[in-house]
Amino acid sequence: MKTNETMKTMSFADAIEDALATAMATDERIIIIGEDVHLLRVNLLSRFGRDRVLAAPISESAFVGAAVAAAMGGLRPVVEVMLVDFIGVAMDALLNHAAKTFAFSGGNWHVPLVVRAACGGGYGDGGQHEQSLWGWLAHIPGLTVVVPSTPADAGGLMLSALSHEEPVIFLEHKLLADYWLDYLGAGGRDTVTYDIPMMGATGPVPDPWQPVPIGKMAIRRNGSDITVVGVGVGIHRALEAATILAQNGYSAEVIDLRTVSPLDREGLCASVSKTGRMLVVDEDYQAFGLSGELAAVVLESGIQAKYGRVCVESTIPYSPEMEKQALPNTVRILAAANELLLKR
Amino acid sequence: MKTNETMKTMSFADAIEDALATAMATDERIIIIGEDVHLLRVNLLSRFGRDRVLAAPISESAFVGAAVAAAMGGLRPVVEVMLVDFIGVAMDALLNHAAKTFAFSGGNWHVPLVVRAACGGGYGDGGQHEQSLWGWLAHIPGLTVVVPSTPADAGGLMLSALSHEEPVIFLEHKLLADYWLDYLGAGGRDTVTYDIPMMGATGPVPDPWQPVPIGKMAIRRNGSDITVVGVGVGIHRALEAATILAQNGYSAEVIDLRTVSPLDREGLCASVSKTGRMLVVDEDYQAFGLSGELAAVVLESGIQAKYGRVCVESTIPYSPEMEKQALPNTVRILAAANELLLKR
Amino acid sequence: MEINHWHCYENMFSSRQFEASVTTVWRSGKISGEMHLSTGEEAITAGTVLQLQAGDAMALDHRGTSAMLMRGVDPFRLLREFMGKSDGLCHGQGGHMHLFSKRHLAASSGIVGATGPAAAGFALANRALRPGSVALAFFGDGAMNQGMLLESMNLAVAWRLPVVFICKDSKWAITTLSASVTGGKLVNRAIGMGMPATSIDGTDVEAVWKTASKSLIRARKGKGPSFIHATCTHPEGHFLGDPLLRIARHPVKEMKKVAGPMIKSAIHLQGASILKRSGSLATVTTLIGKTARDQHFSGKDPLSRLRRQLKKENGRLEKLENELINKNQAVINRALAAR
Amino acid sequence: MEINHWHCYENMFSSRQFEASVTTVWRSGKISGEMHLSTGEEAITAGTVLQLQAGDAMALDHRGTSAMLMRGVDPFRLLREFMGKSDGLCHGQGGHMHLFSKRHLAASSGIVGATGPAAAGFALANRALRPGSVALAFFGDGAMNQGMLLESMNLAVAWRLPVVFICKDSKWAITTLSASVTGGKLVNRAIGMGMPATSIDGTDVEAVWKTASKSLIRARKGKGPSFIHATCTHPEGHFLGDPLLRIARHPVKEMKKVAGPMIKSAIHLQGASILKRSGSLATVTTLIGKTARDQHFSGKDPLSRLRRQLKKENGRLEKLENELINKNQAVINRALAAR
Ligand SMILES: Cc1ncc(C[n+]2csc(CCOP(=O)(O)OP(=O)(O)O)c2C)c(N)n1
Ligand SMILES: Cc1ncc(C[n+]2csc(CCOP(=O)(O)OP(=O)(O)O)c2C)c(N)n1
Ligand SMILES: [Mg+2]
Ligand SMILES: [Mg+2]
Repeated sequence: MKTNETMKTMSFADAIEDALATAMATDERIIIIGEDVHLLRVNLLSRFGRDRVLAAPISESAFVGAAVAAAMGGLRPVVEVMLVDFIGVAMDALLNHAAKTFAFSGGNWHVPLVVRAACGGGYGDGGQHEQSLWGWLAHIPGLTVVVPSTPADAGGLMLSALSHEEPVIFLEHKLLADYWLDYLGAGGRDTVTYDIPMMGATGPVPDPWQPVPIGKMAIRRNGSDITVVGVGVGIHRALEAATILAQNGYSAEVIDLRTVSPLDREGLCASVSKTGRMLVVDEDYQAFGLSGELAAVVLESGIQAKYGRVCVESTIPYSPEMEKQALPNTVRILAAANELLLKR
Repeated sequence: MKTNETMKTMSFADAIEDALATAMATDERIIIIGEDVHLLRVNLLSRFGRDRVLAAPISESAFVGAAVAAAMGGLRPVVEVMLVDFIGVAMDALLNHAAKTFAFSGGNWHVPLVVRAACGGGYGDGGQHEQSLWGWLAHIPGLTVVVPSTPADAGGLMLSALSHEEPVIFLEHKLLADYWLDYLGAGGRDTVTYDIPMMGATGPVPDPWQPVPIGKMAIRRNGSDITVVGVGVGIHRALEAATILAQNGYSAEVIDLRTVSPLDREGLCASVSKTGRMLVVDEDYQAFGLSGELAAVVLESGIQAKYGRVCVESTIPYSPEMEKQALPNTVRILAAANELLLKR
Repeated sequence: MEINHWHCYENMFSSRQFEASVTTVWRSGKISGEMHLSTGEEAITAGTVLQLQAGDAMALDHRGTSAMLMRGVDPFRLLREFMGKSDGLCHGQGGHMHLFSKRHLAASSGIVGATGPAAAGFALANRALRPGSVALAFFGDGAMNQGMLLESMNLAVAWRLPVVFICKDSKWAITTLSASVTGGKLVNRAIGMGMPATSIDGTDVEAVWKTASKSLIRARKGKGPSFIHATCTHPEGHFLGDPLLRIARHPVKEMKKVAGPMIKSAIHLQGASILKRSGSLATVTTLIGKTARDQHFSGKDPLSRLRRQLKKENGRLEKLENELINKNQAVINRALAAR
Repeated sequence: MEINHWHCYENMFSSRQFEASVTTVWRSGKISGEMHLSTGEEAITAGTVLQLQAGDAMALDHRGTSAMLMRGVDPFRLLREFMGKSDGLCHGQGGHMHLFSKRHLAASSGIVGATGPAAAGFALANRALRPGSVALAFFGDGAMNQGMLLESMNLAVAWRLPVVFICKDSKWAITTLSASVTGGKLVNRAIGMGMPATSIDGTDVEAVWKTASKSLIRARKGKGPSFIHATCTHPEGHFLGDPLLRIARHPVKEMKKVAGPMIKSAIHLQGASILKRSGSLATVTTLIGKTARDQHFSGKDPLSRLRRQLKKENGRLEKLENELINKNQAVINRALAAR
C-alpha cells in the first residue's frame, strides 16, 4: 500500500462506487445491470446515463444470462443480483454458462463479467437474505470469487475484477457496505444498531486507485501462535479476538484471504507452517466450503497443524439473538482459538 | 448384509425401480414428477397410473418448487431433474425453500422430498451433462445427499430417502444406472463401450428390501496402510487401485461414504486413525467440496494424517480422451496413493 | 360463497390496525430488518382468503401479514415472530418474510415469484389428499417477470391444478416502476399459458370476492387454474422506511444525502453526453415524483371504500371499530410486555 | 434482403448431407454421447441465418449444426469437434452441444431455454458496439416452458433489444408430446410479453425468409424484438438412437426389452386400479404410435419441398447436388483420415 500522502478516507460503499466510476470513465464497455439500479446506483446513472446503467425486471436468470453473453459480445457488464441469496434463480447462468464458456470454446472465448452482490448477516433479516455463499460459488471451476474487507480492497478488487478476462463474483458484506443496512435494515430508523466493523466500513484508500491483485491475501496482523484466517467481516471479528488473545499472552496472526478462489495457497501455508495452528473464521456455511478447502490445502502441503473453525452451521435464524450466535462472533472465535491453543 | 439365501441379483437401475415400486405400493403418498417420466418410468406408470407418475414440462424451477410444497402438503414426491447439471435452473427451490422450510417454520414443518438425478461422466457427453455436484449440494444446511455405488445400496438408500422427513438428494451415476448410458450415450449402438464398474452395475440385493441407513458408510475393503475414500463410481476405481496396490505390498482400506451429507465422521476417523493416510477419490469438483470437508473432519478430530485427493479439477472436457484424464481414473488414483504411501 | 361485507370489514380493519401497530413497533427498533406491510391489499386478501375452507392452502409472498391474520393465525404469535421471540409463530426463526403455519397450509417466501411453484405444489397435494380443496398464490406485479412464476402458471394448466393465481399489482417493485421493465399486459401472459384471466380493481372487495368466487368454484370442480389481476396501492411504499418515500416526504432532509453525490456525479467531466445526463437526472426525479403520487391511497383505500358502504349503519360501525381497536391494542400490549 | 432460392437450397442440401454423414460417423462409434441433428430444420435455419450480416450474433440450442454451417463455420472443424479432436472447432472441449465460434458471435448451449438470455445479451452488446446488428435466439417448443426463456422475452421487450426469437416447434421434447404439458398458444405467450408474433410453416423456406426479414428490419431499426413460431419435424427423433423411434422402427426387437417389465408392472397385484393401469398403458402405446406418425417428414421435408420448386431447372439442380455431395464427402474423408 502507498504512503499516507497519497491516501484519502472513504467509506466501503463509496470506494466501490468510486473505483467503478473511475473505470467506467475510461472504459466505455463497462455497463451496470440490475434491479433498482436507477436508485441504488443513482450517481453512476446521473454521470453515465441510462445506456450504461440498465434497470432490470425481476428476471435474474434472464439478465444474468444476458450479462454472460453481453460479456462474450464485447461489453464488460457488472451485473447485480442485489443479495447473493437471490442467485438461486440464476444459478444456471453461472454454473453452466459463465463458468464454462472459456473451457467449452477451447480457450477461444472469454467472459469478462463481474457479478456483484451483497452478502452476509447481522441485521436481522432472516435466512433467505443473509447468506454468504462464497465457498459455495468457489466450488465451480471457472468462477473467481473475491470478498473485500476494507474500502481499499473493495475499490482495488473491483478495479481488478473489471479488467479480469473471466467471470468474477464480487461480494460486498452488508455490514461494510452501509447503504444496504439502511436499505434493508434500519430504513431511516435510529432505533436499531448493528455491530459494524469500523475499520471495514470506512478507511484509507489510495489516490489514485490501485488495483488489488486477485488471488493475493493480506496479513492483517502478524503473530506466531495461531493463524486466524477468513474474509470480509470475519477478519474484523478475528482482529478483535486477536487483541483479546494478545492480552492473554497469545500472538495471533490474522490473514485476510481477500480472494476465495483462487486461494493464495502459498501465503496461507507460510503462515500456518509458522504458527502450527489454523482457525478458520467463515460466515459461509461450514460443511463442504471454504473452511474445508483450507484444511485440504494445508494438509496437501504436508503441514501438520491444529485446526478449528468457526462458521455458520445451519440456516441463519431471524431472531437477532439467535442470529448473533449463529454468525461467527468474537466470543465464538475466542473460545475456538483458546481450545486450539491448548492443544499440543 | 444378509446371507445369500435372502439375496437376489439385480441391476443398479432395477434396484432403484424395484425399491421405489415396493414403497409406492404401500405408501400412496409417493408420487413421481419429472420430464419424460412416462417413458423413463414406464414400469411405474403402468403399475401406478398417471396420477402418481406425472410428466412435467421443461420447467424445473416450477416443478421442483412445486414438489417442495407438495411434500409440505402431505405427499412424498420423488422429483426428477434428469441430470443433476440441470439443477442450476431450479437451484432456488433447493437452496431457499426445500433446505430452509424446516428451520424457518421453527421445526414445525417437514419437507419429505426426494430429488432424484443422474450424475457423473465417462460417456463423452460434455461438461454440461456430466457433473457430479454432490459436495456442492451438501454445502447447504438442510439437504441430505446420498450417492450409492451398488445395487443394494441404491435400493436401500432409496427406501431410506423415501421415509426420510427432510429433503434427500439421490444421485445415481450414469455408469451404474445403465439405462442412462443407452439413453444419452450409446443410443442403441454397439460401437461404443464405456468403463462400467461391473460390481456396481449389477449385484446382490436383499430380498425383501432393507433400508440402508442414511449417514452410514461401508468399508468395501479392509486395509491398514492407506484409507481411500469416496462415493459412487469412485469406489470401484478405488477398489481396482487397491487390488493393484496389494500386488505391490500395500494394504488399502476402501471406504464408501454412501451418504455425502451428513458424513459418517466416526467411521471415517476410525479408518484414517488406523492407516494414517487418507486419499479422497471424488468425481465432483475438487475445490471447496467433499475432498476439503473430509480433510477438515480429519483435522478437526486431531488426527495427523497424510492427505491427497484425486478429483475433477476443471470443466469436464467433451473429448473422450481428455475426459478420461479429467475424471478420477485408476491410474491417477494409483499415482496419488503411491505418492502418499512414500510420505513419512 | 356469498360475501358478508361486515365480516370483510372486520377482517380488513383488524389487519390495518395490526399493521399500524407493527409500524410503531418497527419504528421503536423492536423489529429488526425489513418490514413489508400488506396495508393497501386488504380487499384483495379479504376477497380471497375469507372464502377459503379447511384444507385449502395459500402461498404468500413478503407481504403475508393480512393473509395470515384473515386465515386465523394468532396476531400475538405473529407480532412475537416479527420481534424474533421464541413464542412467535415460527419460534423466531422465520421472521416476517418466512411465516409458516402448517395447520393452515400457509407458507411464505421472501424470494420473488416462489409462491407460484409453491401454490402449484400445494394444489397437487390437495387434489390427491383433500379433494375439492384449492391453493392460492399471492404475488406482485414485479413477480410477473420471474420465470418460475410464469412456469408455474403453465404447470398448473398442464396438470389442471386447483390454483388461483392472484397478482396484486401495486405498479411498483421496490423502487422500480413495473411499467418501465414489463412488456405486454399481465392478463395476456396468463392467457398465453392457457388459463382464464380477469383484471379488477383490487380496492373493491366485492369485485375481488366475486371474481375469486368463480375461480374457486372452477378450481374446486377440477377445471384448473385461473388468474386474477387486482390493482392496489402501498401507502407505505415498498417497505417501512422506503427510500423514495422518505425523499418524497422529507425532501429537504433526505434529498440532501442523495443530491450531493448525484449532482457531483452528473457534472463530472468524464461521462455521458449532457443530453444523456439530464435524461438520467429526469429518470430519478420522475421516480421520486411518481412515488409521491402513486404511493398514497388518493381515494383508493380499500378500507375507507368499504367503510363508506357500511356507513349507513353508523352506530354498528363505530362500535365494531372500537371493539377491534381495543382487541388489537390488547394483543400489542401483551406482545410488548412479554419477554 | 431478397431470398435467393438456389443459395438457400445449396445451404440446406449441404447441411442435410453433412448431418447424414455425421449419422454414419456416430453409428460407427467415432462420436461419443448424444447427437441431436438439425435435420428437418433446414428451412428455418436458411430462412434466418442466411440473412445475417457481419456483426450479427446467434444463440443456438442443442441442434446447432445447420446454423453453424450456414453461418460459414468450417464443416471439417465441426465434424472434428464432434469426434472430440484437438483440431475441432473448440479443440474437442465442447462437443456438439457446446459449439462456439467467437468470430461469428455464435454460441450454443445444452441447457434448454438458455438461448433466450444469451441472445438478449448478444443483442445488448451489439446495440452498444455494432449498431444495426441483431441477435437470433433458436429454441424448441419444449423450451417455451423454461422460465429463463420467457423472462428473456420480456427483457428484450423492456430493453427494446434487437432480438429475433425463433421457436422451432417439433411438437416433441425428447419423448414428451409438448401439447400434453403446454398450456395456451405459443404465439400468445410472446404477445403476452409485448412483442409481435407470427406463426408459420417452418418447412417453407420462403415463408420463413419473409417473416424473418420483417423481424430483422424491425430489430435493426431499434424497434425491438419479435417472435417467430415455425413448425418442423425431426425425422430422426430427438437424438440419434431415439428410444421411441427405435421401438417404432423395430417393434419386435426393441419392444421386447420394454414390454416385459412393463407388462409385469402393469399386472402387479398392488398398484392403481385396472382402469388407471390400462390408461397408463394407453399413454405409452400412444406415445410410440404418435412417434411413428410424427417423426417422419410425410411430405413435409423442407428440402424436397424447395427441390420441387427448383426442379424446372433440372440440369442445374443435379449438377449442384453432385458438387455438394462430392464436397461433403471430401470433408468427411479428410476428417476421418486425420488423427
Ligand atoms: C428472486 C428475488 N429477486 C429480488 C428480490 C428483492 N425483492 C424483494 S421484493 C421485490 C419487489 C417485488 O415487487 P412485486 O412483486 O411487485 O411485489 P410488491 O413488493 O410490490 O408487493 C424485490 C425485487 C427477491 N426477494 N427475490
Ligand atoms: C434445463 C434443462 N432441462 C432438461 C434438459 C434435457 N433436454 C435436452 S433437450 C430436451 C427437449 C427439448 O425440447 P425442445 O425445446 O422442443 O427442442 P427439440 O429437442 O425438440 O428440438 C430436454 C428436456 C436440458 N438439457 N436442460
Ligand atoms: Mg408491486
Ligand atoms: Mg421440440
